[in-house]
Amino acid sequence: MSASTDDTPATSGPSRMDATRLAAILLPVAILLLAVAGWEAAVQLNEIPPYILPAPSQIAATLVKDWPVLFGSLLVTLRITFLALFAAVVGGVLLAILFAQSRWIELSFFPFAVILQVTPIVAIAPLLLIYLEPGTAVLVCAFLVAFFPILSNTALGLASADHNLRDLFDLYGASRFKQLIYLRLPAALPYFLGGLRIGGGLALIGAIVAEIAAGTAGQGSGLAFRIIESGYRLNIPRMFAALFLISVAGILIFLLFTALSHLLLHRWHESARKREA
Amino acid sequence: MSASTDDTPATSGPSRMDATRLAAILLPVAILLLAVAGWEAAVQLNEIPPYILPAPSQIAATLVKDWPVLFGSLLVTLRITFLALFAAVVGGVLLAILFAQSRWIELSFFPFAVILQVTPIVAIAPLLLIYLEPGTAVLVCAFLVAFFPILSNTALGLASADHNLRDLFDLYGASRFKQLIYLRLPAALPYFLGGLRIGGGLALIGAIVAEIAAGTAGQGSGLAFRIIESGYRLNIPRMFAALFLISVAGILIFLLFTALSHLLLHRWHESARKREA
Amino acid sequence: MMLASLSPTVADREPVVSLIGVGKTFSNGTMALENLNLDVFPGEFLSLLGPSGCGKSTALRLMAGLGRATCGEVSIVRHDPGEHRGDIGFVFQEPTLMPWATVADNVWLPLRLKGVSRAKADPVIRDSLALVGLAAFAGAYPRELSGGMKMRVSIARALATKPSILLMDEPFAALDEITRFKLNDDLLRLKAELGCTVVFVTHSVYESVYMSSRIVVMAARPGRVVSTIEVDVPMPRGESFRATARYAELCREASAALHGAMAPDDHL
Amino acid sequence: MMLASLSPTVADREPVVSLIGVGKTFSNGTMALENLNLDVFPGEFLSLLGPSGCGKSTALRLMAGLGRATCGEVSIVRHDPGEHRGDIGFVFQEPTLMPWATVADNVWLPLRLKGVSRAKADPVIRDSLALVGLAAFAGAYPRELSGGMKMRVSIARALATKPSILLMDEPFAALDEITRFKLNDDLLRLKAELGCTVVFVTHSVYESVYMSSRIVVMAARPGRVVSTIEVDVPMPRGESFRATARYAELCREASAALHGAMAPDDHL
Amino acid sequence: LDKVRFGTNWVAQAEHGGYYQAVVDGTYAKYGLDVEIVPGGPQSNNRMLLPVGKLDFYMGGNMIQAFSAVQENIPTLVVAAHFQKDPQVIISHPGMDKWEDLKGATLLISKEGLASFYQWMVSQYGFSESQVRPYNYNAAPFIADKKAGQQGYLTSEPLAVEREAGFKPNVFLLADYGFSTYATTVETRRDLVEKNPDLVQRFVDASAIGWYNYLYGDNAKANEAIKRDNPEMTDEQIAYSVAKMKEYGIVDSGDASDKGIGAMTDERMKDFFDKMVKAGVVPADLDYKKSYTLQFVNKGVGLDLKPKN
Ligand SMILES: Nc1ncnc2c1ncn2[C@@H]1O[C@H](COP(=O)(O)OP(=O)(O)OP(=O)(O)O)[C@@H](O)[C@H]1O
Ligand SMILES: Nc1ncnc2c1ncn2[C@@H]1O[C@H](COP(=O)(O)OP(=O)(O)OP(=O)(O)O)[C@@H](O)[C@H]1O
Ligand SMILES: O=C([O-])O
Ligand SMILES: [Mg+2]
Ligand SMILES: [Mg+2]
Repeated sequence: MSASTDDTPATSGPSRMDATRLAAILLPVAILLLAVAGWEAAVQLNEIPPYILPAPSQIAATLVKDWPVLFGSLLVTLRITFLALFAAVVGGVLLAILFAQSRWIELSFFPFAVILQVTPIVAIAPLLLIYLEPGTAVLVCAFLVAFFPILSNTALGLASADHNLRDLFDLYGASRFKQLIYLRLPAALPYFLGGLRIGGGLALIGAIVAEIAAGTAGQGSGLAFRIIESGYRLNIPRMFAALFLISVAGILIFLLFTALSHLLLHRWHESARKREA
Repeated sequence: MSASTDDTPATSGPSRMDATRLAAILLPVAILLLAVAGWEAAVQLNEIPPYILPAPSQIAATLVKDWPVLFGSLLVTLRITFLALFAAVVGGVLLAILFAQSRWIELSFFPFAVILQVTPIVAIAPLLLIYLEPGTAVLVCAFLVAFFPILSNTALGLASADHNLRDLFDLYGASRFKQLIYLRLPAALPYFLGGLRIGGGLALIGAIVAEIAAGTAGQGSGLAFRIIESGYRLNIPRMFAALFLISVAGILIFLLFTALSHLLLHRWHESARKREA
Repeated sequence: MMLASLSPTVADREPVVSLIGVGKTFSNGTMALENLNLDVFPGEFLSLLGPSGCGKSTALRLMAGLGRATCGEVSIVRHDPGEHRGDIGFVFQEPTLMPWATVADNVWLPLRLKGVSRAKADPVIRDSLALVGLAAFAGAYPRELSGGMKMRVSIARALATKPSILLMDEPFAALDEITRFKLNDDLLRLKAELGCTVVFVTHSVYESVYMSSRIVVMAARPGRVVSTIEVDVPMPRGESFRATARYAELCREASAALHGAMAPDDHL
Repeated sequence: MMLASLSPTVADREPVVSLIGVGKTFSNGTMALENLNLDVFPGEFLSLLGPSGCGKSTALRLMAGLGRATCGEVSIVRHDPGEHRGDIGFVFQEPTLMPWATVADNVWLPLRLKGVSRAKADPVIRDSLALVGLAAFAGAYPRELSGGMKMRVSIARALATKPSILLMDEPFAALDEITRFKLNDDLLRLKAELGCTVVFVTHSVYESVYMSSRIVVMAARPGRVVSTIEVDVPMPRGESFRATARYAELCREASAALHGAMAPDDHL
Repeated sequence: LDKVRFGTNWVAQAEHGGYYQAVVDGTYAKYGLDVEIVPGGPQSNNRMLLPVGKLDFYMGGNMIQAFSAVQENIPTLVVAAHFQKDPQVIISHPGMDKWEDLKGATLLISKEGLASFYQWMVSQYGFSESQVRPYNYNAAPFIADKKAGQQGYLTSEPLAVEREAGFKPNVFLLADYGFSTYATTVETRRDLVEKNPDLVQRFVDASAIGWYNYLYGDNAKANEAIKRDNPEMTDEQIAYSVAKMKEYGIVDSGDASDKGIGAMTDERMKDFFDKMVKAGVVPADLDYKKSYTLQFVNKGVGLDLKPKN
């Protein structure tokens, strides 16, 4: 969905169009259902015990049974996810803008961004906890997981603004700020949105990893804690129910940003524009 | 460095050019040294004990002292990193190509890619360990961490090929394959390389996370085990020495791909092309 | 096969391209063409003349099989039906070069897509580039060229396959008159040599008269054919043709038709 | 200020733009200009004529302060030195529109950069678009326009600020003759109204004679001035000028100069 | 009341019962303490919060980390040991019924385990690192491999395996094979011991009383508090844990029988230290005596609360 690239077959009339659109929704759902059915069959036929790989039916049953607990945890995880993503967008975009100001700044500070990206947060979580509240530490960890793709793609996008247009702005004496607002940022939009689609999933992972690394356990804990605790107690169906919720959240976040991309780009960028039939 | 975006000041002659180039290397190094000096001073002045935050001098001493052990582990981690990155590049690009074949395929299978991205590998490592050798399981885990940005950016790039050029290829009756080789892939290159810069760091993180989740420890263990072991033994300087090696590896990988980007793009893509002064 | 020097409006011949009642409405609702009827006969040099935005490019693309007509029928006959579209050359209104490839590699493209190796294609590439005066720029990248040079690379690319149908969308618009006149003559010579059919979009009345065997004048919104002018002067015409009374008369006629095609408010 | 109707080659006046011994070598080694000397005087309409690739665009960009000369001196005098470059209008050889903005927003840009709100700019945008015949396309995106329409948006944008210096790089190349003639006259009228200075790159000998008070002919590799032709016919000239003997004579003169500027092998 | 923060090294469970008991039944309050229990998690990040003063007491896992603290000049020490035996176990499939059988098995061991008790298993019994496969606190790979053994916590994994896989695994308590560390220790900062020994004494005494009451009295309220802090906790699990702690004498056995819960002796410390030196986990010249003090224990506090049978 990042890329509705294909030559859509020529359609003759609105009914055909609607059918295409309906299929666009039904087909992925059908394939997902097929995959789930295959999984169910594999588990049943091979008699795989639930503590190794639970059947989808069992996961569904667990999901219903444990809904209150799991849903509460899902909300906690989603809250961290969106806060972290918000911070990652603000931080990543601001840093990218800073880097775009001068090659010197970029050369000097990109290494620090790389260090932040590659430092395992399990290792630095204890240090963070010494100086920060646990809630803040979790957020910082999740941010660290999510910010780099946004920074990197936005920086690439800012650098990809058409040189002729940059000349035009220079000519009209546009300030750096106006050049940024009216030229660089719009030009960076497709790249930024690509980074956002990557960062959205990473923020979710980040929320999980951060909760494991720095979260306080017990009440008010998110899905990460449910997964670890369920794994520890060999309550694997419940663990998969939690994983299912994470997957659904991930897909929804991805669809959200894909829709946003389409909305913002479909009138002008190749990646989102339909080829004229 | 992803983006040598700035209007380089006009230079008059080769000596000025060389000075600029030298500064481009010296400045980041100077700033890094400054940061390290600041860290050292902060630790010394505030008398922060080494078990909370060791001074750079102490980390350096540990690095020298524990070099044989740490270097061996670094090699193990780097091996996983590059294998995972290789798999991520192959897998991500092939999937992106597959998705670019048809919107139906993309719609139907992108959700699975998202699921693979957001599923915490700590959770699925036990399942992998049941069916796979530990070495393979580690590789699969590291791959899962690294592949998505490459897939996502490459898919975006494949979709961003100029529609007029696509028309040209259609006109000449280019097969899908030739269209891919001669048009889509070159057009996707800047995006792919952006994904590679993100994926390089993630492969390194992935190698760490995967070792934690699925790696055999003891002999032949990588930096992840060193970090956990040092943490458990409260040997924080050694932990930081290991983190230092990871950071250096991360920066080198990033620089490698930045140089590769420059090499492949500087003659034609805005993001790497110098603006004519 | 010097049949190009004969008057090519042989109505009993099968058309190479035929548009019957063609309409084209873009997805944003713009109706670019309506009920467009146009046959292109083998060997003719057909010019499309019309105000900016009247649908010339859209019509030319449809003739090449690019995009689909919203209604009506587009049919294209190929000399060798097995060889998919390989016999069409197209010059887009914009240079449409691959920015990552050198000038020579851009010209190589249509041959490469036919499986011709670089070594085998080399003489053809060289000839094509020499024809448009860019032999010295084979190794340059498109970004390093002037506007007119880019357009000439695009022309060299279209000629590289020696196509049997050549569709050109204002190929010489970015060129100075001398270069343009030279290329006009080169194109006519090549057409005669290859015996190919040319559909040529131009906004120059003079160029259309000098080059064509037939001029089709279009009007805008919706794009349609408003008149057809037969240029009944045999080829080769040569520079002296520009000094003849017939030339001046045809130019006046075409100019009047173009004037007639302008609606006062919607184009200018 | 109707000073544009006077002959503007007043050598004792201070030039608005002055290039002295200018050379430009691109980073890939191409020497585009060498020892170029050119003064642009206030109120004149100066045309640059020359073969494709001779450095017209490069010279025009230098006059606008875009890019730096490798050697020599470029000086630009502004009416109001406080207002940084705001009084220059530039039409690039390519439309150079922001693909993410509508036609109206593209035309708004130079005003927006001066801090003019959309509401206040609206009448100006409307007038500019009406002038180029695109009033109906204010809400369209650049991708939805024909080649000529894009170029016209670019012209409308350059005119929106009513600049005192107007630099135009083959602005009408993509337009049919009728539209072009109309825009020629519109531009001359506007120039007279605004009293502005125009530097105009064209590849049409006829256009250069019709429009200019002075024609500078350039030759290529390295780009340099080879001759200057004063068009000593007062403004306004009107359509009838094209029928005069002086017009034909000047065209022949310019054409000859252009011929002389062509080296046989390196451009065509 | 003195405000005191006590950090545990895992999420709330029955193994922390004594402390919860002392909170809910007012024992700490009676000793002039307002205790807040800060549960740990999988990463046991609470460890470092003690020396920096964010915690006043920390629940240590075993003595290895206490030795490491001396080695790294971390100013903390052990002031009481509430588990006489470390509940660390190796479990195995039926069929591998003897300790010796484990040497031929695949052993699933965590990274932390590998850095600590497994080194002792290597040096003491000749296990090898090559037989180890990673354990991430999920026993599925163990269950799937009939030839495997796995590390565990006496009170957790055996129950999980029995409930989910339907067989009773063999349980080898490392303490019974000579892994002689104390466990569930109370650590505090050296300066607190020096400047406010009274506070430390009150915490150690009240905690011991808490443990007696949790094991032998009415622990319903403490269990409620545990479940409040850890909603995943089940009554079944708590009951199982308490039963196993009693059955194996985890809390109340050995020296604790007469010196009171929390008891420590120099002999046990030396014995374990020597084993760790042999295992290569700590250097022989380490001044391990700095890692603990007997100043606050072995006073028989709470012995009277123990049922007399
Ligand atoms: N992709 C598109 N989407 C929407 N409308 C389009 C698109 N392409 C062209 N049009 C519209 O179709 C009409 C015809 O465009 P076309 O490009 O065929 O004109 P043209 O005759 O080639 O003009 P020019 O001489 O300026 O190149 C114009 O009104 C234009 O706005
Ligand atoms: N960015 C660039 N890098 C390298 N060479 C360039 C660049 N831009 C232009 N040139 C070279 O400079 C010379 C002059 O180019 P310029 O664009 O000024 O020509 P022009 O006179 O405007 O031609 P045209 O009429 O075709 O637009 C050409 O040989 C061209 O190849
Ligand atoms: O950082 C991780 O993607 O787990
Ligand atoms: Mg057109
Ligand atoms: Mg030019």
